[in-house]
Amino acid sequence: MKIGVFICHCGSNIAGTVDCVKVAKNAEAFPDVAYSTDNMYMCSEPGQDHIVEMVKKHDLDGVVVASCSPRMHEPTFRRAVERAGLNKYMFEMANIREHVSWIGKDKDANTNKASELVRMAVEKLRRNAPLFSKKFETIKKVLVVGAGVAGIQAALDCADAGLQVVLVEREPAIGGKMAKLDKTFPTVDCSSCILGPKMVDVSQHPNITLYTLSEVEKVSGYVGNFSVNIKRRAPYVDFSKCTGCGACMEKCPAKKTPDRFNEFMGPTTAINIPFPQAIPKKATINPQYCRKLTEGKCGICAKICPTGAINYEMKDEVITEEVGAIVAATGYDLMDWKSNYGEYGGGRYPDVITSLQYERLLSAAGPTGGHILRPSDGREPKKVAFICCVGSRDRSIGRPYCSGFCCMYTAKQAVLTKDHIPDSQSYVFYMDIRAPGKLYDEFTRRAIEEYGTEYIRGRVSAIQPDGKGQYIVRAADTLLGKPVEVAVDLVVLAVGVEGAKGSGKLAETLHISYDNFGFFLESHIKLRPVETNTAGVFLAGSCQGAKDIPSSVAQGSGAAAKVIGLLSKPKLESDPQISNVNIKRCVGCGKCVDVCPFQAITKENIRGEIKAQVIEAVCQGCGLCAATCPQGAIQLSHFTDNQILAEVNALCQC
Amino acid sequence: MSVLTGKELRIVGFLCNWCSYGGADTAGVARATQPTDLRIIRVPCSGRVNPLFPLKALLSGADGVLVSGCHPRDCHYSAGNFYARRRLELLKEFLPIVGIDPARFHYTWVSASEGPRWKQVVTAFTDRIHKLGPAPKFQDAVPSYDMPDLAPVAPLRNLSCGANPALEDLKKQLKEALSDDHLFCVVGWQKSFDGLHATPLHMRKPEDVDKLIWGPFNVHSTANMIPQLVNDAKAAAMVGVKRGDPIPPAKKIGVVVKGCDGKWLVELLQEKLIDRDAVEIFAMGCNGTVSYDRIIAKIGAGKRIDSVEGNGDTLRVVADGQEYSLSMKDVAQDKCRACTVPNAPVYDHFAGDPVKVSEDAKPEAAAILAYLDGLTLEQRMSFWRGAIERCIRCHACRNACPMCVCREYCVADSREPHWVTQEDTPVNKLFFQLIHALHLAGRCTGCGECNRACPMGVPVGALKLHAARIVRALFDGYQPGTKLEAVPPFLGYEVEEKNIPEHQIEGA
Amino acid sequence: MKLAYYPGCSGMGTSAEYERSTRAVCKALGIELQDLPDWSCCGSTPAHATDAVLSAALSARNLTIAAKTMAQSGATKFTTPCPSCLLNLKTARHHMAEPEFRAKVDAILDEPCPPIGQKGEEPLPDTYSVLQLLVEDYGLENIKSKVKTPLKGLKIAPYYGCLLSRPPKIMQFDDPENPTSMDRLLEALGAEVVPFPLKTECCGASMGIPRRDITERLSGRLIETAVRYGADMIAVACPLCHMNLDLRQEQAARAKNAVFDMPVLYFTQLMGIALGLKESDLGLNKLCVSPTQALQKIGKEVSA
Amino acid sequence: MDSINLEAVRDEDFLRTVEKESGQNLSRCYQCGKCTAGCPCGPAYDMQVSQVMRAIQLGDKQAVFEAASPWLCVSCSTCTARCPNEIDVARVMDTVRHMNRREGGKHPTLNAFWDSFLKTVRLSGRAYELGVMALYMLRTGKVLTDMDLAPRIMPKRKLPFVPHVIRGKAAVGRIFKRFHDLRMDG
Repeated sequence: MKIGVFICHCGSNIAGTVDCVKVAKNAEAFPDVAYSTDNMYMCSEPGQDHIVEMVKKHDLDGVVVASCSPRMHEPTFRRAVERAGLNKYMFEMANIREHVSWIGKDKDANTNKASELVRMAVEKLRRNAPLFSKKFETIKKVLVVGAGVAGIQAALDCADAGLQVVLVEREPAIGGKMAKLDKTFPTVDCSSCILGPKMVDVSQHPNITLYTLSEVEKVSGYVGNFSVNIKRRAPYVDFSKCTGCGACMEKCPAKKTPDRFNEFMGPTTAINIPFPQAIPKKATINPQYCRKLTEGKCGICAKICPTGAINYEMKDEVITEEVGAIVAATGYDLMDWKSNYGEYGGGRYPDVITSLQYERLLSAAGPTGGHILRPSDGREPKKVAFICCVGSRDRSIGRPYCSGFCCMYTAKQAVLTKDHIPDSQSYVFYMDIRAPGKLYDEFTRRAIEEYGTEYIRGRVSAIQPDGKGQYIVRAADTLLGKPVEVAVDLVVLAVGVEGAKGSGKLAETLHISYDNFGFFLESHIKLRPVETNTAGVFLAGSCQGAKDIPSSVAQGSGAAAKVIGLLSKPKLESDPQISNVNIKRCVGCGKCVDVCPFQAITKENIRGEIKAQVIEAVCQGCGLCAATCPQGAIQLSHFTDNQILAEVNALCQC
Repeated sequence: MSVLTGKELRIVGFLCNWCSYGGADTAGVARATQPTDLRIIRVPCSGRVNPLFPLKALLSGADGVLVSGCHPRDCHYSAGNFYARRRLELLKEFLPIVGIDPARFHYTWVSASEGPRWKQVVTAFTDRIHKLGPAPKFQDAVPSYDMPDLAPVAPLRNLSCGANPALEDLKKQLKEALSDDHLFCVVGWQKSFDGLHATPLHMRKPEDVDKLIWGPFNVHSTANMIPQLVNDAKAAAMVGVKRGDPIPPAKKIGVVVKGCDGKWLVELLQEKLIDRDAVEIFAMGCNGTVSYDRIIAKIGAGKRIDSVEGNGDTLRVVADGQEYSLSMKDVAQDKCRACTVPNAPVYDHFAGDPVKVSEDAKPEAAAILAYLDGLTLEQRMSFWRGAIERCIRCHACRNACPMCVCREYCVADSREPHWVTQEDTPVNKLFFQLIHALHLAGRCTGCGECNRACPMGVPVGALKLHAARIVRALFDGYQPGTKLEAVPPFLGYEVEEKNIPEHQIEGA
Repeated sequence: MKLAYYPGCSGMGTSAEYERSTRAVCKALGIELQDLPDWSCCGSTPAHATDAVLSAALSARNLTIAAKTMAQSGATKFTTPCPSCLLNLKTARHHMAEPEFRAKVDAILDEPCPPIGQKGEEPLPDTYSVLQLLVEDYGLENIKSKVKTPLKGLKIAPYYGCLLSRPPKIMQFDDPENPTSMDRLLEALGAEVVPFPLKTECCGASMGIPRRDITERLSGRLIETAVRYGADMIAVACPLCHMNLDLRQEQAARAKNAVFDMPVLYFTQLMGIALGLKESDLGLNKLCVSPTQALQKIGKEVSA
Repeated sequence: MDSINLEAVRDEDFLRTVEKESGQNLSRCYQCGKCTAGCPCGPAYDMQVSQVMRAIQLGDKQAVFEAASPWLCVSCSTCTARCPNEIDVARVMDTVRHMNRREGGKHPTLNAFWDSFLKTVRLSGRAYELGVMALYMLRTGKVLTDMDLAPRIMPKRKLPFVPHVIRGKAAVGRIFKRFHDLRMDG
């Protein structure tokens, strides 16, 4: 074997504390090294060209570059090696910048360490083998999980690009949180006026199949070829017959059914259409409250329905869909403020409500018909306090992060309060006003300057009913340096957000990571914000972190672009750094099958004997199987036992 | 190439590509100054780190080894670090038995964003290794040839060597089973060249059953022949079958088992190396077996055994015409003294009454472990340095082991992978024994055949006993071979491990 | 049930009725109180205001006696009725888990304090309030079954004060913002508990003497709110709270420009009434604001 | 008002000592004011709790030691219970007071009250309420303190006229003596 070694100076980044010339000189003595040199910038065009030239000139079989982290430039140099006519896996990198020159002060020690890392790379390269990708077909169909504004955007963009889309929504109607909002900042335009048309587009798009009341239950397969089981809960209404006339709602006797859509601000009926613009505009029955389904008696809706759409015998069903990519857009939920904020009443005070509940009070389609009325006595409040950061930036309850959009909607709600009740006064208790978006700060200034909202910089310590129907809100005006208090009629809490309920379970189903707050983890927080670490699974909207509407829509389009890009290729290439089985050594014990996190290994009967077999497109290359097999029968290409042992032996030989 | 003498020590790191390698990069980007000793090997996942890699490094001259992966729950491959945690914890606790300071091995979790934390970990671990100084080298250890005179521990129950009254019942069951030709053969024991030794018995016809013996001399394990016999039975069934014909069912293999045989049988079944349908198990309660070494120690070596007779606790041996009266208390095998499973956990036929063991019987630590525990790390290294010199690499230990299922594909004999070289060095010889012990962790049923088979008297069984007690402590008393449906500890994980602490380095 | 018992200094003086009724109630419930022999003052606020080590040492002397008492008498837990003592005793034990701090404390004691030990074997005992042990260990059902005169119709504002559940990390009792143990206890006695929102608001504590204005303002607000919620009386569990709300009620009224007539009873006194104990055992006559009129609601005639 | 010179005012040693003695990480405080808002004594403070925390962050020892607030804190721990950054604020206030006292600082009336209280403990082993009052009035000259309460409490015959003296009073006295001898009290 003939190996070429190229040591990069990275300007003075490496050469400043490593004697690159000496490292190159030392490398000449390593086994199989036929050429060794140093260069100012290996990643530059001349640097790369030099590799190509030398491979040809010295007839090299493999290349070692000692420069920055392989996480930075491994792909760059692999392409260069490929240009030189070698297999791109006949290449190794020694990280002498991040791991040597930037962290060590002693030039001798650094130079020695750099040489050793080069030697390790050479020893590993001597055991490398050319690897070849396989190509495989993809299914030109995408699954979008969650039909809030981000999911809707992703679904529409994909569908418009000609892909088939399966859109799955847990609730009876699409629209997510945005459908519950009255107006939106910073323009104060009506939420349903801008979202409504998009929802209609979803229902009418020929490329979109919509499953409401549905959840993803199981996902198998791999990028380009996923198989998804979708569980659809029985609506007890035949959608093909229901016209959405609403007659059933008028007559349903179960009038105390909790109203999820209205954030429990009022009751609804057991059979209902959540809101007038609902898509699909079909009635569904809440089986927990329907008298027919719980007690066996009633059946009024079936009698009244003019099209005979009611069917109490309907059962949950499981639908299987084959898709090539998946977009998770499951959004957020409010954190559980009641168990964490006893000082705000912990849910005991009826007139201390969440901002999402307040949206429903503001909405003309809401339980109060758009009149702001106190839940306790139905009176119109004249003084309203808004409290920011309830469940955000509070590490004492394990919520260290900023929920991002509360400052803005709080300003919006203060403005709307004044619009609804001109003689009202709003107080906003905030810690910092976070308004970095386009036209955002101008908007908060308007709330203060034009609408007379009183902003007080301080976290509220306690809300205490005064026994006379009002609530004393106690805070400090930290700008004044004094405790302050104000008696108000209604308190609105800007409750922090977390990943939607059940997001952890979905993450495990999708094999993606999630954090302690139920947010899904992106591949790279800055550079790969819509990708996940599982190929073919993308993220849109607040499921990845708190986001306002513009960002959610942008990320929805971003995820769609990634999906379209992925599925536009005629075929996909697999990564050849995967496990493979030496059939002769395998005794068929199946330990690798048991531990594989991706179900990528199966047991096959090969000529009467049970042997492990790797499904190439499913294997992600973690190497857990290789560490498990006692006889070393399964090896991870590019990280074989012998390759790692060679590195160990290069460092420790006695 | 070597470490800078006097300045650096040899520290090897295994870092997962996604989190910790990224964390080390992040520290670099932030120009977080660190000691220069560490050399990082990049692996895709901490789950890729076979504990044998760090072990190999430590045996080959590393002064410290550091493994770092993604934080639990954050694994790029969702669960690799959970498996790694169990395996690396085993290694950490295993090291001191051969005299390696477990402080020289550390595993931790660092994410790609935790540059400052990476700096702390490297700095603190390097400090620790510098405080410990250069690691003692196994090949340079002063060999100690002291083999302690280990007093056997008291048995948990009464052991006896008298005739088992249920033997006739067992024979009757065997004859019945053999009469209808559904068994390929039944494996048991028969008398060998003298009364003391037994040899395997293959019963094919009812009359073969008369040769079956049962008692204190059924010492050797018959495990190794079972998978082969299962294959033979399959092959026999295929005789005369033409291509395209339906495959006829194979006959079953009968196995006569004591409690301890029952355990390796459960392990083989659990590891799916034999099908439950392929074997028919004949069990009987066991009252203990003898140790040849102990008997020979009593009567003297080189004598011809004339006759042996057991009665209750007393074993009457006539050798070279002289009579010796021995007690089972003195001559029983160590494993029988600590045995809590005298009856096979899984069987098809059971003869006689099961032997009872009190439920709260807790075996004492084996004498050899108690002895090793009393030594310093340095003394332990000397002990093994001396003991391993005797090893002639005959691999009888491996060949006798019921759980060495790799057979001809043992990594000791392979170039691909090339774990063990053919060099005749103490390190190489020890490394093979350590591989054997770690491969058996969570699987070893404690049959003691490795020790018995060793012609050179190397106490290799101690390594497996040590691994087994770590497994018991980490996994709520897990005992291999007692439950067919159990998940072996190293093939599973818990998100929150009850008994595995988060290891800290002082100062990090 | 047998408990090692630390009465606290105020039980010998201003809160004699708390002390007396606690003993009477425990006796009636069959709870044996084993007094610490020769106990001394925990140092109260003045000690921990002065120095953490001094404060811990004064408590440690008593914890050491408690450890011995428990070992000798077989008492299972160590208790005190006074939240101020409770805080000092608990805090001392909590801080002494730090070796450096502990060394300083041991240095000024006659003999070093016993080690804190692992859970389950605790030479140095933790301290619990009488309220906590009645609710959590003795059990409300148990208490309910012994009620002879239910407090039916009596509207009570339960006032816990700040110290029973704060700081939460040290006290480890009930919800620091909305404790409910006394509520549930009073309900078990048959009383109607009003949704008093200021359960844990400070009454002014020991500021009564040096900064009377603070106490007047805080206590005044508490009584005023109890009145608004229609309470017939306030139930308390702390001598200091009691002093501020009962003895200083007139001062508070003057500061608020109001007239108050709000009886303030220790919860143990209310328990005693419900359990049908003798009036003289409950010290009702020691109260400054007479509960006579309020107690008529349950048909109880008292001469206090 | 003079502006504060941030460098001149910063006493790093003071900041570290407060952090060490209280065991709290003060850099966590982001000045939300929740402690101030819940503090029962806030209206009587010359410097609010959150301002004390800020002054400590700046290392402004003089400002902290000159403030009356730490002396007035009643240790109700409401601040601690509600701090979003898990700072034991009440313990910080305690610590500041202890440090100030060790360096000879005192509050005009409070110290007199505490010292009076502790003196009765030192002498008899237990607190003696009438004694405390008497000593306090003597020390401060505020002879009329709470005299309006006397007609209310005296008829209740709760306050004994002689202190309870315990057998172990000498042991308690020794605690005070060692405390004093080891100069822990400054």
